[in-house]
Amino acid sequence: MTRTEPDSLASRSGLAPVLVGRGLSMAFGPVEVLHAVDIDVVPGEVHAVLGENGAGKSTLLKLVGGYHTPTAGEIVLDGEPVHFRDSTAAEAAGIVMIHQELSLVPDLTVEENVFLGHERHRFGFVDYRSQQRSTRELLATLRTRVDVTRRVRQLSVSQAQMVEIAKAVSRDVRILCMDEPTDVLTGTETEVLFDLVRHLTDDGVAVLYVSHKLDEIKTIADRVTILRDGDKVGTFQVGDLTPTDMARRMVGRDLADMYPAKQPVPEGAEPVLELDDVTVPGHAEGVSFALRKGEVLGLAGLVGAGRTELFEGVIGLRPASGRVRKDGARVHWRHPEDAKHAGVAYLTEDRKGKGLLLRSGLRENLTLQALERFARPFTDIRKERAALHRAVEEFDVRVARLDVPAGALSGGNQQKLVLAKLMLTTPDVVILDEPTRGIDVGTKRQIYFYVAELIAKGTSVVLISSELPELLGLAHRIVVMQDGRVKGIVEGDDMNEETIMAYATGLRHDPPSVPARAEVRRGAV
Amino acid sequence: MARSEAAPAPTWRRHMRSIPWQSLTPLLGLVFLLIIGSLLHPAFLTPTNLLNVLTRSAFIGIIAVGGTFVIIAGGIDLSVGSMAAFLAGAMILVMNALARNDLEPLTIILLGVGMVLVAGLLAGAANGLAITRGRIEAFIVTLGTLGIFRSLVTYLADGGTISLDFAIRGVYRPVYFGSFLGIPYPVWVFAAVAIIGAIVLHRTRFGRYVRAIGSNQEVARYASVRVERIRTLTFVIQGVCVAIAVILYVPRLGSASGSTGILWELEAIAAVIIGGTALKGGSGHIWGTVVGAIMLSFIGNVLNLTTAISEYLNGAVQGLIIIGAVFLQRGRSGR
Amino acid sequence: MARSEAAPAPTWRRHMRSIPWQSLTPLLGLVFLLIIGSLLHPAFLTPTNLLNVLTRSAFIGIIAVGGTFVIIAGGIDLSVGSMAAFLAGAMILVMNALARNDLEPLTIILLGVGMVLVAGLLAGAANGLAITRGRIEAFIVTLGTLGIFRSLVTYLADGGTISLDFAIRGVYRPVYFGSFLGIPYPVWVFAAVAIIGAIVLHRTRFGRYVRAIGSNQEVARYASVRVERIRTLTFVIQGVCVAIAVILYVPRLGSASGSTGILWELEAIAAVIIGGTALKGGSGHIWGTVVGAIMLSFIGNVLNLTTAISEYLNGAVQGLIIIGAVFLQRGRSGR
Amino acid sequence: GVSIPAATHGWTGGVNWWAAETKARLEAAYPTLQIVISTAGSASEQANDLEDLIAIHQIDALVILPFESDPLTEPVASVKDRGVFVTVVDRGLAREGIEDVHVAGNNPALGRVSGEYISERLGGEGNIVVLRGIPTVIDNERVEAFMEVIDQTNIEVLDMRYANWNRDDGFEVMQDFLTRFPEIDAVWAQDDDIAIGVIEALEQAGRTDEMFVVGGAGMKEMILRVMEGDELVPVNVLYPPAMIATAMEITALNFVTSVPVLGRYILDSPLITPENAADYYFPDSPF
Ligand SMILES: Nc1ncnc2c1ncn2[C@@H]1O[C@H](COP(=O)(O)OP(=O)(O)OP(=O)(O)O)[C@@H](O)[C@H]1O
Ligand SMILES: Nc1ncnc2c1ncn2[C@@H]1O[C@H](COP(=O)(O)OP(=O)(O)OP(=O)(O)O)[C@@H](O)[C@H]1O
Ligand SMILES: [Mg+2]
Ligand SMILES: [Mg+2]
Repeated sequence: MTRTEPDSLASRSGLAPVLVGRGLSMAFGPVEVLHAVDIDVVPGEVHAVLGENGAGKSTLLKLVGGYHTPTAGEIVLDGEPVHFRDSTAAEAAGIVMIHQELSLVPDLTVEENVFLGHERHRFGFVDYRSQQRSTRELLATLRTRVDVTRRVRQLSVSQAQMVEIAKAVSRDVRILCMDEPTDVLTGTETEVLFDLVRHLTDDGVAVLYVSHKLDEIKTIADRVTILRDGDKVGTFQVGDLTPTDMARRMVGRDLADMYPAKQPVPEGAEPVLELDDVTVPGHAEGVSFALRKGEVLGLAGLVGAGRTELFEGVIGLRPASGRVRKDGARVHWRHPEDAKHAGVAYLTEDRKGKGLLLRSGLRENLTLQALERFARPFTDIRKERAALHRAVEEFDVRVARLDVPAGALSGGNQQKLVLAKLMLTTPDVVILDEPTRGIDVGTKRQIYFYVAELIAKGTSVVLISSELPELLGLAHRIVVMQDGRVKGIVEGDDMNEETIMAYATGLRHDPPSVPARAEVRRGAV
Repeated sequence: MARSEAAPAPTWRRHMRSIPWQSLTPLLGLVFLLIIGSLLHPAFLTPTNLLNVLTRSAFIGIIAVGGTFVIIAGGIDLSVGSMAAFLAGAMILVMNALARNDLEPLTIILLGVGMVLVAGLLAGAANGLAITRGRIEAFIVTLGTLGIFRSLVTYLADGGTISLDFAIRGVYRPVYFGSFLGIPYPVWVFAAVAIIGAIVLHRTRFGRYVRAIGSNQEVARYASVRVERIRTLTFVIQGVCVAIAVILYVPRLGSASGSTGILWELEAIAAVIIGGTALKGGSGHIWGTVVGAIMLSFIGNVLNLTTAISEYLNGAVQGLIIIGAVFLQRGRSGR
Repeated sequence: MARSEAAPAPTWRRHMRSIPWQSLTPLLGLVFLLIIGSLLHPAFLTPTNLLNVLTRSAFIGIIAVGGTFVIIAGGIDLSVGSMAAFLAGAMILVMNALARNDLEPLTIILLGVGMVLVAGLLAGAANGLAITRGRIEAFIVTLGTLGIFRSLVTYLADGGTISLDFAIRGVYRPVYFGSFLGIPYPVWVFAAVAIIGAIVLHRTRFGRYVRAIGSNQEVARYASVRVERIRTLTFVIQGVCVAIAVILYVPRLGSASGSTGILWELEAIAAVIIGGTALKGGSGHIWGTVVGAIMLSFIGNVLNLTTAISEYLNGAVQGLIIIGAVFLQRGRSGR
Repeated sequence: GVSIPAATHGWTGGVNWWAAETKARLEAAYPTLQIVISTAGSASEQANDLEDLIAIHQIDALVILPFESDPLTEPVASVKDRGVFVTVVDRGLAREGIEDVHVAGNNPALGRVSGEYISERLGGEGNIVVLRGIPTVIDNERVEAFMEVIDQTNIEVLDMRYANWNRDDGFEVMQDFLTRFPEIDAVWAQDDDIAIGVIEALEQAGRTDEMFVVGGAGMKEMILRVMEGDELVPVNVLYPPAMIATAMEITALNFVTSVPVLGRYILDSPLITPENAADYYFPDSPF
């Protein structure tokens, strides 16, 4: 901790910090989650905050942004101690926050959200035309194409995240706090965001930046403060650390290889899940491929490629047509329950909107999907508690007390809980949609090894991910989709970033590669 | 299936989608009613009848415009019917008292109108403040004030009826029965209230905040929206709308009693929900509410067209028509 | 501030927190009423009076237990009052018809009870299916069926009253007026329904699903919960609860008419909301609903015990007491 | 055109039944006659109905039992202005001279007759309770006339409460009266629906022999009890829903015969005793 002062003086620009947090502590009820942390930001720099899930990063940012009042310590802005009554007061002082959890109003349009609380007036009316124009321009600079009159409810998570970013930068911002902004973004969008951040810092904006993606921190940040279990480990110049150093300081020990050694799929493994000419109206067209037993099948694609909707269609969450076979037998799942009974489980990419009951307890959330195992006919709360303890252990859910609502978990720990909930149904085919979203490196590694264990036990996995390294590290084969269609299936030596990107952007295109079923398709209407 | 059609479909579909069906579907129910009505009786489509029905729908319609704000912001107001009775009673008593002081009828009416607007505003504010300051659910507070207002009017009327002085009545009567350009005044007022309401809801900061609060109160609060104040204001708007409805109601029947406005709250809320506003709040529009209110009036009117149905079964037919009409427009209500 | 106190406080606070205040606060309002009542009249606290009130609360209470399921799942049922009237009318007609066939009164009653349970189940299922299959808001569907059931009973009664055959009435009467261990049967039934309801809501899979659907339908669906089926079932439960209430109601007056059960829906919903269930769904408990129903009955009783208030103002005092009692327990209700 | 309140309680149910029955009979007897019945749940709905009867059915005559006198005065006047023959039933309008025929029930008489019977039977001494209807002019007229009689005696009215012309409310209010007052000598239930509830409450408390109940309106179950000499229900006071039938017949006569029918027909509210009860018993009517 004594290292903090010299570090901040040694900041790149040598300017005085615009904001200093001294000895910031935060407690929720009896549990203190942040212990006397010091932090400062200098205009024009990107100061990253790094730490495991539940280390207190979001909490620290929320203290700065006026969403929580620290239980001890003070915030000094421009040399003056300040007490923000609420986020509005902080925003008035130029501190703007992009939340880890989306903070848009679902029933308002994109434009209405961007300007909420800061409407422009003409003759007492909202000048919506001018606001729409500005929103369009803002989104254009973010290279995001969404209709500004659409309701946020109808946007995909990544689109909503871009709107959230647009909203933040539309404000008069001096200090921008970003909590895992790239969590739901893909590579291209992340690039766009980084360009924007560079513009802002050039204009003297200070940025506090939370992310689990160490390479991103390496790219964009100047300094990094590392937290562990609510304590500050230290503040460092990013240039002085490699990603491995960061990970080690964060986790407190060396991380061995991120990915388990790939075991080949047994020769002649039976296909367990076959998609044949599956169409999800509006999202996916004529998709065919097969998942073999004991295989990790990766699914790559850019935003809007339709991977999510494809599998939502397959398991009965949306209308879909075409043929699906499970273990060789034709199935038609009209409802996720049918798929569950067939041993197929799908992990949603939208944990807040579709994954967790944020106001309900951890136990209720954990057992919701496999409740028949805990209720025959009466819910066996003791058994549920035992399951919760086991899940917390197995998935390393970090939380001080087990009787809090799910919404009180840190983002990454929420994700672990959703995963634990899914696995309680003991599926033999798991479809994981962005499973490591918001998960720290240490835990990511655990999840990768967990997947390897599943495979070893004969479970098959579909891995939908926007992180290519993850796909390359885990998958046996990768299906690349673009615009709702399969553009190619890569395996072996073809499994590299260039090839996949070529397919994903539509530069390359293979004919459908499931000829075995071709005559069947012709036979059917 | 039907693969052959798949290719051209997207463009066609996209084209269809660009038409704002959403805002048209509420009309389907109304069209359905108009068709039924004209089949049942030739006199149904006469201007007199149509104007009669439109004029009637003005009371509930105006109240429902206010209710749209309340419901979109996530509240509910059960007290509107008895508030209307109370305001009508108070207005008549004030006007009668003034009449005894030898004032001009017109002055008296203007004073009465002013008084009732202020009283409506205060009554709405009382509801709103009890809900936001007292942190009690809107359902409970307005259930309570339902009883309170109804009792007060009964008390004022001494259990009977409060009647407007006949001298004033003559001057005031045209406000309901008169017309301008062939359209009765209440219809004009209804249209004006609806247009103002729509502008406020869709084109002002306040309207956006109302929708934001109903959709996600926490996010709204973070966006520096004064949630409590806005919610209170929705009830104030509701109160003023009730007052406007009363101003039109009093010249029609010239009296108020403990049974005035009974179950108007149900009709007003029904108009709002039929119009496509979600009972949970967040989204909705005035336009739908207007259609909903008119639809409800037409249902009553259509039932008077035929003698085929036992009058005991009126309510059943009414119920079936409501469900059927909303079913037709379910595209937008979904959930 | 007050740092010196900080040290011992946590333990004390933790201790206090471990008491389930949440579930006790609804009782505060009831206690408040009991105090008022005993101050107003010495006879208030007599067993007879308390049992009278409890017995009365059974109808609304049983219906409200069903309503708790519906509301927690995010629905609303406005039709319960008229459904009760319809079921009562149908039950009486069936029993009268059977009586003409020279059956034993007991057999007839059992047949009537069976019939009404099935009819309640079907009526609830009709509501539920129209809502989930037809994708129409619960408010609209049950507003429609409110009219339909009410009309049907008026029709069955030919505008008048359907009265139970005197022979049967004698045998059936004790179901309402009789008692076991000094406690009237309706109270036993109410208790049984509440306990079963609480077990189903809090201790079964179904109950868990009901709450999950109410708090976030999408999350429930993604967790492979059969959202439509569960929602329909909440309405079926509501229907069966109404049927049980009817089984107790019929022996009381032995008749049913178009005015039976008027506004029971409002009372039942009020009992649920007073009991701390959110109108938007997601959370709530039967225990609160029971207290809410009993409270409503006591409010009526307390008002009948005093001559201090003009009878015109009954409704106002009732409204004030509802708001006041809920204010006392606002800790748990929040917004 | 016939405009009446909807069948929301026993008495209006009776009105509905008589109206429907008379319609069938008159239409059969006079093929030239066409009768439209519309029922309303509130005063403003009834005003709507009048507009519809004029605009759509273009009626020549209106028989109306006004929901409330005051609010319907103007609407009926505007019907009259269109040259429609108007018969008002039961409650009069707030302004004189609108109607051609008035078939009036006599609300004050109902109260007065009830009061007279009770004071006579109690010998001018004792405690009574009153269960009123719903707060309206009708209720006020009945209660005022009743109290005029009672005030001249030593009878004490322990309390009055609204029971909303509803059986369940009658039952509950009476239960609470029985809790409060150990000594009650008579109950005036202002309507027979209320009286039914009162009787059940009395039977439950086992206090049927302490007091008697006077209802009103002449519901068939109550008349039967009177006929059978029930101690609890010694008498009833008539307020016949059949007055709508009378009015419809009179109005019809105006059109099918050349006899001009004008003026005021007051139906009295006679006391129904075991002796004359049989004359007022209509087992087919729902009321
Ligand atoms: N509202 C709350 N109530 C109780 N505990 C909370 C609340 N919010 C956060 N916590 C707890 O505080 C701790 C820190 O949470 P925080 O969200 O700051 O973690 P984080 O570092 O952002 O983690 P992640 O990387 O998973 O987002 C966690 O243990 C969390 O459970
Ligand atoms: N350019 C766009 N225009 C309109 N809608 C789009 C656009 N891009 C994406 N969408 C919407 O976003 C949805 C897909 O977004 P999402 O981020 O879920 O992509 P995905 O490929 O389905 O899954 P993943 O996020 O896992 O890549 C589609 O349903 C589509 O409606
Ligand atoms: Mg976080
Ligand atoms: Mg996706």
